[in-house]
Order: sequence, then C-alpha cells, then structure tokens
Amino acid sequence: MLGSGILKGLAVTAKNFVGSYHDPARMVTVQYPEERSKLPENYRSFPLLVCEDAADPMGTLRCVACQICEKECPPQCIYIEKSKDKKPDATGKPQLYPTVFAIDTSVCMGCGICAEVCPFDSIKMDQVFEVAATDRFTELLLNREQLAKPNSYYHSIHPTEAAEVDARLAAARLAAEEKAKAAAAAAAAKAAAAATAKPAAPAQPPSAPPTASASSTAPAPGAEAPKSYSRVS
Amino acid sequence: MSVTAEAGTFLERAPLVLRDAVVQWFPAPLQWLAHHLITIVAILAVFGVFFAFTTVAERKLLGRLQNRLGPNRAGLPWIKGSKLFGLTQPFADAVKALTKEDIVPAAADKLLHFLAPVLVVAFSLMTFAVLPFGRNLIPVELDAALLYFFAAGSATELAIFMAGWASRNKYSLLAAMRALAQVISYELPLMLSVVPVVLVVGSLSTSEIALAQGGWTFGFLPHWHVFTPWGFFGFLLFLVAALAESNRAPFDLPEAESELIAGHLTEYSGFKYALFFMAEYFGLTALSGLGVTLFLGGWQAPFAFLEFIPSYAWFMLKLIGMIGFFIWARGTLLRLRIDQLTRLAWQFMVPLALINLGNAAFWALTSGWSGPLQFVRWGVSIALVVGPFILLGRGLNGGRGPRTYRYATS
Amino acid sequence: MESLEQIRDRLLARFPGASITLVTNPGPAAEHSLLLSAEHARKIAMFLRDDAALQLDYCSNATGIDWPDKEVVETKKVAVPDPAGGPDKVVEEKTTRLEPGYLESVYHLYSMALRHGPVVIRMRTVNRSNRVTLPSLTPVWRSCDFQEREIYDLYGIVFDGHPDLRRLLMWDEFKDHPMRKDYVEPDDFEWEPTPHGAVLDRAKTHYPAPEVKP
Amino acid sequence: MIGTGSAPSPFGQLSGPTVRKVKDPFHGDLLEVSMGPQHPSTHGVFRMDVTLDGEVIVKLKPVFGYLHRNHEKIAENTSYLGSMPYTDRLDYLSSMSTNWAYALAVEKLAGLTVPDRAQYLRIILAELTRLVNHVCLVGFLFNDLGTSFTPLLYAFREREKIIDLFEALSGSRMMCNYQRFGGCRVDPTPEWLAAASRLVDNFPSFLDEYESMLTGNEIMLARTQGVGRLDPKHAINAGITGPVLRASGVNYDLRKVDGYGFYPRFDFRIPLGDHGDTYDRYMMRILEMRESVKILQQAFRELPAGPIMDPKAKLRGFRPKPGEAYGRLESPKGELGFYLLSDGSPNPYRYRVRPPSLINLTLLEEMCLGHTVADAVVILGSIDIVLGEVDR
Repeated sequence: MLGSGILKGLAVTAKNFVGSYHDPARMVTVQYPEERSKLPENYRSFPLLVCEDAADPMGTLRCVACQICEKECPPQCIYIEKSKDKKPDATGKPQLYPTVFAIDTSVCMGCGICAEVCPFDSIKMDQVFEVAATDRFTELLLNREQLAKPNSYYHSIHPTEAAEVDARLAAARLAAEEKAKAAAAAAAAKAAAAATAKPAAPAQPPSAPPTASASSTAPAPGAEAPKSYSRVS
Repeated sequence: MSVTAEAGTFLERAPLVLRDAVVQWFPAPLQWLAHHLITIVAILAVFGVFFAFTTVAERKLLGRLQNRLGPNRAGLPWIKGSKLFGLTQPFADAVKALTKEDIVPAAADKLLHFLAPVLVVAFSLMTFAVLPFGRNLIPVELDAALLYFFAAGSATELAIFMAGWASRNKYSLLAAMRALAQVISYELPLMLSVVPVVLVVGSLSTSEIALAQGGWTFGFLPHWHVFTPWGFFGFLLFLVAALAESNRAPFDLPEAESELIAGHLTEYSGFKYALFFMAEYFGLTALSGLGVTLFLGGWQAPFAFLEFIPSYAWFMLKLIGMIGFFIWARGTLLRLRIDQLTRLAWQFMVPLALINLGNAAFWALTSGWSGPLQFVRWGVSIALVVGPFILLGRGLNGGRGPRTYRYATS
Repeated sequence: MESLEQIRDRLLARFPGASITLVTNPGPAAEHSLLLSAEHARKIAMFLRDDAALQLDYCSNATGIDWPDKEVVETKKVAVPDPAGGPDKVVEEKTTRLEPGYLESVYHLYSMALRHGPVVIRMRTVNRSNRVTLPSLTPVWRSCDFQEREIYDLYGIVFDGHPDLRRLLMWDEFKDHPMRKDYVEPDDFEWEPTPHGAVLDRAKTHYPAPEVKP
Repeated sequence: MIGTGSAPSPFGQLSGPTVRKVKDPFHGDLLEVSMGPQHPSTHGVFRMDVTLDGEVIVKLKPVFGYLHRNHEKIAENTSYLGSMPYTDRLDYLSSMSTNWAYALAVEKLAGLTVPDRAQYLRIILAELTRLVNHVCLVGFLFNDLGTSFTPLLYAFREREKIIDLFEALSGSRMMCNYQRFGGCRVDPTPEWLAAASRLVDNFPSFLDEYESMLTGNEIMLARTQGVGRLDPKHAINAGITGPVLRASGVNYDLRKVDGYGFYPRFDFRIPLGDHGDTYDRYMMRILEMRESVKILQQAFRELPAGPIMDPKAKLRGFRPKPGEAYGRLESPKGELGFYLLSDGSPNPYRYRVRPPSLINLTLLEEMCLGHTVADAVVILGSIDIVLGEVDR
C-alpha cells in the first residue's frame, strides 16, 4: 500500500533516535577535545628522528645521514646535509651524522615510506596529529632539533615496533662487539706474534671502544654544527 | 474577541487578566490600541522565543535521529565552560547572522531583493492572528478566519518568488518557478482537506471549530476530528499539504539543497537569510497551529481530569508534537521531483480530498444514527476513505516497486 | 583466443595494403602488441571489434607515450690501411645519429562477449611536432572519447575524426602538452610563494628555523 | 565555452541568467546553467554545463580538470614505490583497492609472486574497501535524492567502523598505503582479525535496517526507477564498467573474468540488473555488499599463516626489467587499470591510470537528456565518481 515504505522509514529513524540514547553501537560520536578515542598503535602522522638519549638528543641521533629517505620521499619534503666528520652510532661504528635534517611538514603527506626504507631504524612515524601553525612557510619546516625524539618516547607510542627495533639493534650491537672483540683478539694475536719478533708496537683496537655509550663519546652538538645552522643560542 | 475572562483556574485566566490590567493603565481612548499592541507584542515574544527553540530542537532532534549529538556547546559567554545543553545556540546564531556581511548581487533588483525577506516574515506572522491559542485566547476573532489564514499563508510563496526573481541567479530563478508551481498545486488540496471540518462544524471561525471539539464519547474518547474516519484522513491530507505549503522536506523543492544549492536563498546572506529562516519556521508553526485547531481539538484537553492544565498549555503541547513530527519526517524522507510533486497534488490529493468531503457530508448527515447503525456509519466512512486511497495509490505508483535480481556465478 | 601472430596474419590477409608489425614486450608480462599504420587503423579496429572470432567490443585503456628524439651512438670498426704498408689498422669510428622521436598511442582491447584479451594495438606518429595526427578510434569504441581527449591534451596527438576534440584536464587556453618528456614547467606556474616543489632550496635558505616556543 | 559566447544577457553581466534566443517562438528560451565546480551535489569539483528547457536537460557537457594535478607525470618522476602513496589519493574512498591495482600492475611488470597470506589479506582489505565505497555511495546518493543527511550519516557510521580497522592496520584511515609489490606491508594481529570478522558478521543486519529504511520508500522508487536508463550495448561500447555496467545486465566482473588474486577460490555471485536505471545501480551496490560479506567471511575462515612478502621483492632500489604491463582489477567503481612501461630505470617510463570514474562518465549526457536537473544530480550520484580519480 502507498505509504508503507514511508512508515517503515519513519520506524527506522525512530529506532535510531531511541538507540542513540542507550546504544553505543549507534552513538559513535566522541566529544573531541574532552574525550579522545584511543589511537591505534600503528597510527602514523609525521616523521620523527629517534635519538638514544633525551638529555643529549643531537649527540645520539640514530640517523647516519645516508639520505635514502631523502631519495625515496615521494613529495621530496626531506632535506639532509651530511656531516664532514664521523661519530659512533648506536652500534658503535663511526658514522656520519646529519648536520641538517629538515622536514617540511606542510608538504609531508605522512605516507611512512621514509620510516619504511630507513635501514638504521632512525626515522619513525610520530602520532601527533594536532599540528597547527600561524605561518605555513617557516613554522611547519621542522629541523632536526624539533624532529628528534628520545627512544623512550618512541617506545611510548609504538611499543611493539620499538621493542622489535631495540632487539634488532641490540643484536647488531652484540654482533659488532663480538666482531670488534674478534678483531681485537686477532690484532692482539697478530701483535703478540709481531711482539715475539719485534716487541715494540702495542696492540690497538681497530675501532672506537664498542662498549662505550654513544653519548659519552659524541662531541657536544653545538660545537660541531656549522655556525650558520645552529639554532640553539 | 471576548473581553471578559470566564471563570476558570487562575492560570487559565492569567494571560487575559494580565492584559486587561495593563490596558487599564492607559487612558480610555487609547485602550483599544494598547489592547492590540499588547497582543502583538505577546505573539512576537512568545513565538519569537518559540522559533528560537524550535531551531535548536530541530537540530538536536535531527542529530539524535542521525546518531549525532546535535548542538550542545553554546553556553553563556560570560561563564567559562558553561554549556547549558546548547540551548543558547539560537542566540549565538542570531548574533552571527546580524554581524555577517550583507551581500547583494550587483545584478540584483535591489528593492525586491530587500523587500522579499521583509514580506515573507510579515505574511507568515499575519497568520498567527486567527489562531486560538487557548480558551478565549485569540488575537483577532474573525468570522472568516480560515479564509484569512490561507490568504495570508499563500502570500509567503509570492515573497519567495520575489526573492528568487530579484536575485538574478539561475538557481534562484528555478527555485522561484518551483515555488509558484508548488503553491498553485498545494493550495487546493490544503483547502479541500479543511473544508470537511467547516462542513461538519458549520463555521469558518477557528475559535468555533476549536470549541466544537470539546466533550468526550464514553467519557474518554475526545470529540476531536482526528478521531473520525474523515477527520483522520483529512488530517493526513492536511499534513502532507502543510509540509508542501511550508516548503519542508520532502517538499523543500524551492530550497532543494542537492539540486539548486539553496534555491531562492542562494544570494541571501546575513540577517536577510535569517529572516527567511524565521519565516519558514513561523509558517510551519502557524500551519501546525491550524492543524491542531482543526483536527487535534485545538486547546481542548484530551481527558476530562486533565482540564486543570491551562488550555494554552495543551495547545502548545500539541503544537510541539506536530512540529516534532515534521522534524521527524524531515529526518527520514527524501525529496520529490517537481513533476511528481504536482502529480501527487492533482492526481492523488485533490480527488481524495473531494471524496473525503463527501465522506464528511455523509458523516454529518448520519449523525443521528445510533446502536448498530453506528457501526454501519463507521464502516461506510472508513471504506470511503481506504478504498480510493488504495486505488489511487496504485495508480500513482505506476507499477513501481521493489525488484528481484538475478545473479551470475561465473 | 588466437595468438597475436595469427591475428596479424589474418589482418594482413584481410587488409593487404596495411603494415602491421608485431611489437614484442620483453618484460615478464609478455603482452605483445600490434603496431598499426595510421591509414588503415580505423578499418582494422572496426574489424577487430566486429570479427566473430575476436569480438573485441571493449576498449579498456587508451594512452599515449612520448618517445623523444634520441641520439644513437653507433660504433663501427673501420679498417684503415696503414700508409707504411703494414697490415690494416682497425679503428673504431663513432657516428652519432639522431633517431627521430615519435608519439605513440596504445589501446588495450578486450572482449566482454567472449571474455578474452588483451589485444594491444598501437599507432605511431611521424614525428613529435605540434600537429601530429592519428586516426581517432572513438567512432569504433566510444570509451576512447575522454581518453583520446586526454591524450590530445597531455601529449598533443590530434585525433582525426574525433567528434569533440578539446582539452580534457588542462584549461582551454593552456598552450603546452605537459606529459611530453621535454615539457618545461613555466616559472610563474604558481603565483603564490609556496614551499611546495622548491622545498630543497627553501630548506637551505630558511634554515635556521624559527625559535620553538616552549 | 558554453554560456559565454551567446547573446547579451538582458539581466546584466554578473550573475544574470544567460538566455539564448531560440528561433522557434513556441519553444521558449533555454537556460544555461553551470552546475559546479562549486555545487553541493557534484561530489567534488566536477562541473556540468547544462542547457535547460524549463527544468528539462537538453544538453549537458561535463567539464573536468579542476582537481588535475598530473598524477601520471609525478609518478614518472618518482620511484615505483614512491607512487604508492599517491595512488591512495586517486580514489580516496577506496585506497586499498587502488593500492592493489598498482601493486598488481607492478607485479606483472616485474614478475613477482605474492604469498598466500598476502593474497588473502588483499582480498579481505579490497572487499572491506568495497563495503566502505558502496556504503558511502549509497549514502551520498540518498543525499542527492534530498534526504537531510540521515542515510548518509548512518552509512558513515558504518564506514567509520571499517576505516577504524584500516587505521589500526595501516596507520591511516583513508590514505592507507598498505600494499607493496609482492605482498603487504603490515601483518594484522589476531585481535584485528577478530574485530574485523565481528564487524563483517554484523554488517548484514545494518544493511537490512538500511534497506528497510529507504529501499521500499515510494518516493525513492519514484525518483529512481526508470531514471537514467543505460542500455547494455552502449554501455559496453562506452567502456563502462563495474556496478554501473552490471546494472545494465552485462555479466562482466573482473573478479570472475580475470580471476586475479585468489578470487577463483572464493564462492560468490555477481548480481545483475535488468533495467539499467538508477534504482538498479543502487541495488547493485547493496547486493554487492551482501556478496562481499560472504567473501569476507570465507576469507576470515580460510586465512592461512605464513609470510606476507615475496622474498624476491626489493623495497629499495627496485628496478624492473624493460617491458610493459597492464594490470587491472575490479575496484568498487569499475575496472581500475594501471599501464606501466619500464625502461629499466628506477622510475616508470610511462605510468598510466585507467580511471573507471572518468570513463563511466562517458555516457552521462545521454543518460541525462530529457530528465530534469534533479535527476541529473541523482544519475551522477549513481555513477559513483571520485574526483581524485576523474581528474588525476
């Protein structure tokens, strides 16, 4: 009969009207600034740079300025300048580090490819989505001081992934240590062999002591950064 | 208008007593003027506030129908963090509308463009003059109140046409034409759905019609017209026609957002836009008030033991109920096309309203039947309503209906 | 479906004057294609659409490809007689030859009726100038309508016989064809000073970044 | 351009209706209206130059390009991987399908294989995307039909639940960037799978409620049945694909025809319409969603364990051998194809998207002629376009 479809429709909306008062499956609205729905662990917004030590972020960046992310970034929003000198990285190997690491977040589309291709687990995706600025040309261009976040922060936003990364890095560090030890042992053996012939040269480990924490050996960040780029004054 | 306040509870008499008291302060030659001014101010105040809260109620109700919260943030500006369930939202909206820039298109007819919102509000306010808001509470007692109501009510569509034409916008022009087509189509069924009431009551005066619906059958069934077959059916026709007349969904063709952007309102902004908005709600309220008066017993209480509640409260309650239904329908239904709209009016509603007129005549003639004949009376009356409805409905549907579909598996 | 060679042979038998070449696709997809000469292309397309065994009633994709002029370096070993009378010296002689570029349009055809495909056909223009024409296949497959307009817009191939050949994506007053490999973006492309695109330079000039407010 | 070159307007220059004199004195004047690019119902910045006789359309020309960003050129200057996030932005309502289409073409180009688990995950996500897309389409269609957002918001409520799942899996609600060449990026946790399975099981009840609300509504039937008919012969010739084609009764669904992915392992049916009008196109979406639910339930039952990436696939320094490939799949909107031509460099030499949204608009004018403005909006809504894909 004419009108039955209309009545059915009215019944459905009435059901939803009542349901909106008691049924959470129907009422899905969240009052945003006061209530927040939980972000999933995989959520990504903009990139961040992981550093080991919150006290000395510039000294302990994991980034080795390999520039892979710069190349792979689809909108080309990353800009990196390599350092001239080297300093030990997380695994203790002497590595370059970025003197400039800038990401233009007004261009960044948050695709996460930089984090995916980073072989050093240095660039990761942040979860801060309330990014606002009054000037889109300068305030959204983040430099490395603004990008650097300690590992503990990374753990707090992506616990599972960060644990995996830490395990991987620990394994790498262990391997490097063992390799260094083996090299040291070999060198020592060689030295000992040499010493039997020529007891003059003392044994020298081939690289910086791997057991030393990276932060302690790194030079102060302000000191090594070129003057024109140093923001902290 | 009957000046003497009848006996009744104090609350029932309060508005009239108050008015008479204030009128007494004026010198005698000015009392008639004071009398009318007070009435006008009272209507403006009551229905102005009512309009404000209707907008917020509509938004909240629609929100809940759509599983949203609706506006719930606007509180008092000087109390930080106050929310008041968003009840002050309309006042914030009013401030916004007042402070917005008023843009008039360069090519527009400036005078008509300005006049249209003024006229649309004026016409829609005029209809309030003949609504009996309570026992003896009617602004102007007219013998031909219904005719006056329709005359004033349909004039609003002319103002809409004016707005559409004066804007010099193609969408507005289309909207104006639609508004005219709509008013021509729906004036007729609207009036024809009202004629049975006039026929049965024997008066065009709205207060008489409201009075005639007093009393109860068996002590519990009110004598409201909606509880008779012809009245129920007439009420349905009236509802549909009123929706169309007040340009509400599913008949909001002049304003059709998805087709004509905002129709005749496309080139309006700021307070002029707000005036159109106001007029729409005034028209809706007035038509609902008329529906309440004609079919839902006016200000009559539904049960005898509830009569201690003042009559104007009953009127308001019924009014709110009807507006609630309009909002509900808006939240559910989709829009007709203009040709379907006119076809619905001419091929379905006009014939049905005419049949219903005959039905009412039958009902009036057989008022003396009693005993088993009473059942015959009801049966014949219902058949007169349902039969044509189904037949015409089938014709209107034109073989449309749900379909079955075939499937391929490879 | 018959193989592409069979189709080619059938076409050659049916259209004796036409030149139809098989273009092989070296990739793992191995979707080879037929290169049609422009003058017979529409007739061949009609045949492909209406032939009972093929019924390629659906042209899924039409696209253009730009092959710019290429310098080909050819090395030839030339025996130079030794003036001293010794044995001939073999000298490698390098000649550079300019291989003229061309624009190409590629159509992927399928059959909805027989559910096979794709048959890829392609056509090449003579050169890369601004008024290079190819026959339009829109009269054969209406689905080429917008796609050929797009090719015209982005590559500048003018399709003869297209019912409504206008630019599709760029505005009508636009001059160049942006998908050509040698397209140079105009400098005043965006009047607004935006960091997009030139971000690398900007990063240099804008570093040091402003103070971060605590 | 239409609308500018005609007789001087009697109403002045700015916003006056451009009225063109027609020779026939009994025919009245025609009104040229530019619907769009700012119009509530053109689903973005689409524009139709419409010529009206009263309210009846006598001419309609679609105008594109307001969202053109030359995606193909960008992709030709980016590595293969770098184009993946851009494909999200083509059909931003169904990015998982678009990702897959691109991955499919690259896999065909480079000869990569996809592990079983990834194949199942792709089907799960593509079908969830189909639900998202169709539920959005239906909601928007009702909005075009003039409801006050109610069906749209019910639809968005359910869509929200699905894109919450996408967010939990891929990190982004709409710009998923999830598929990779030779597999998928993230392996879902068992909790995610359980939540998705629960959602899918509840989906038919939502559809039932949704359908009881408006499918049988008399106004809905009057507005959609017989409106915008498309006959199969023209539809095939115009390359129209997807639900729009199947509403005209042509049984052509790439999930069955090409059998890409693991679709041949799945048991599902293809709904077909007989009238090819707007109502059929609407019902195709509803029925396809019901079939998608079946596919999803089967996929959740059969999902195998194992790796999700082809070990041969390389993330960095990906250079396919020279060659070309055309990969296509049944996106929710129709046949989405990617044509790739590699010259052995890290960037594609030619990268082409075959956008179903654009090509499905080929017959828009024919479908709208003789109908009113109100119908044109509905017909456009029933075709289901996303301007990100139309304009690229």
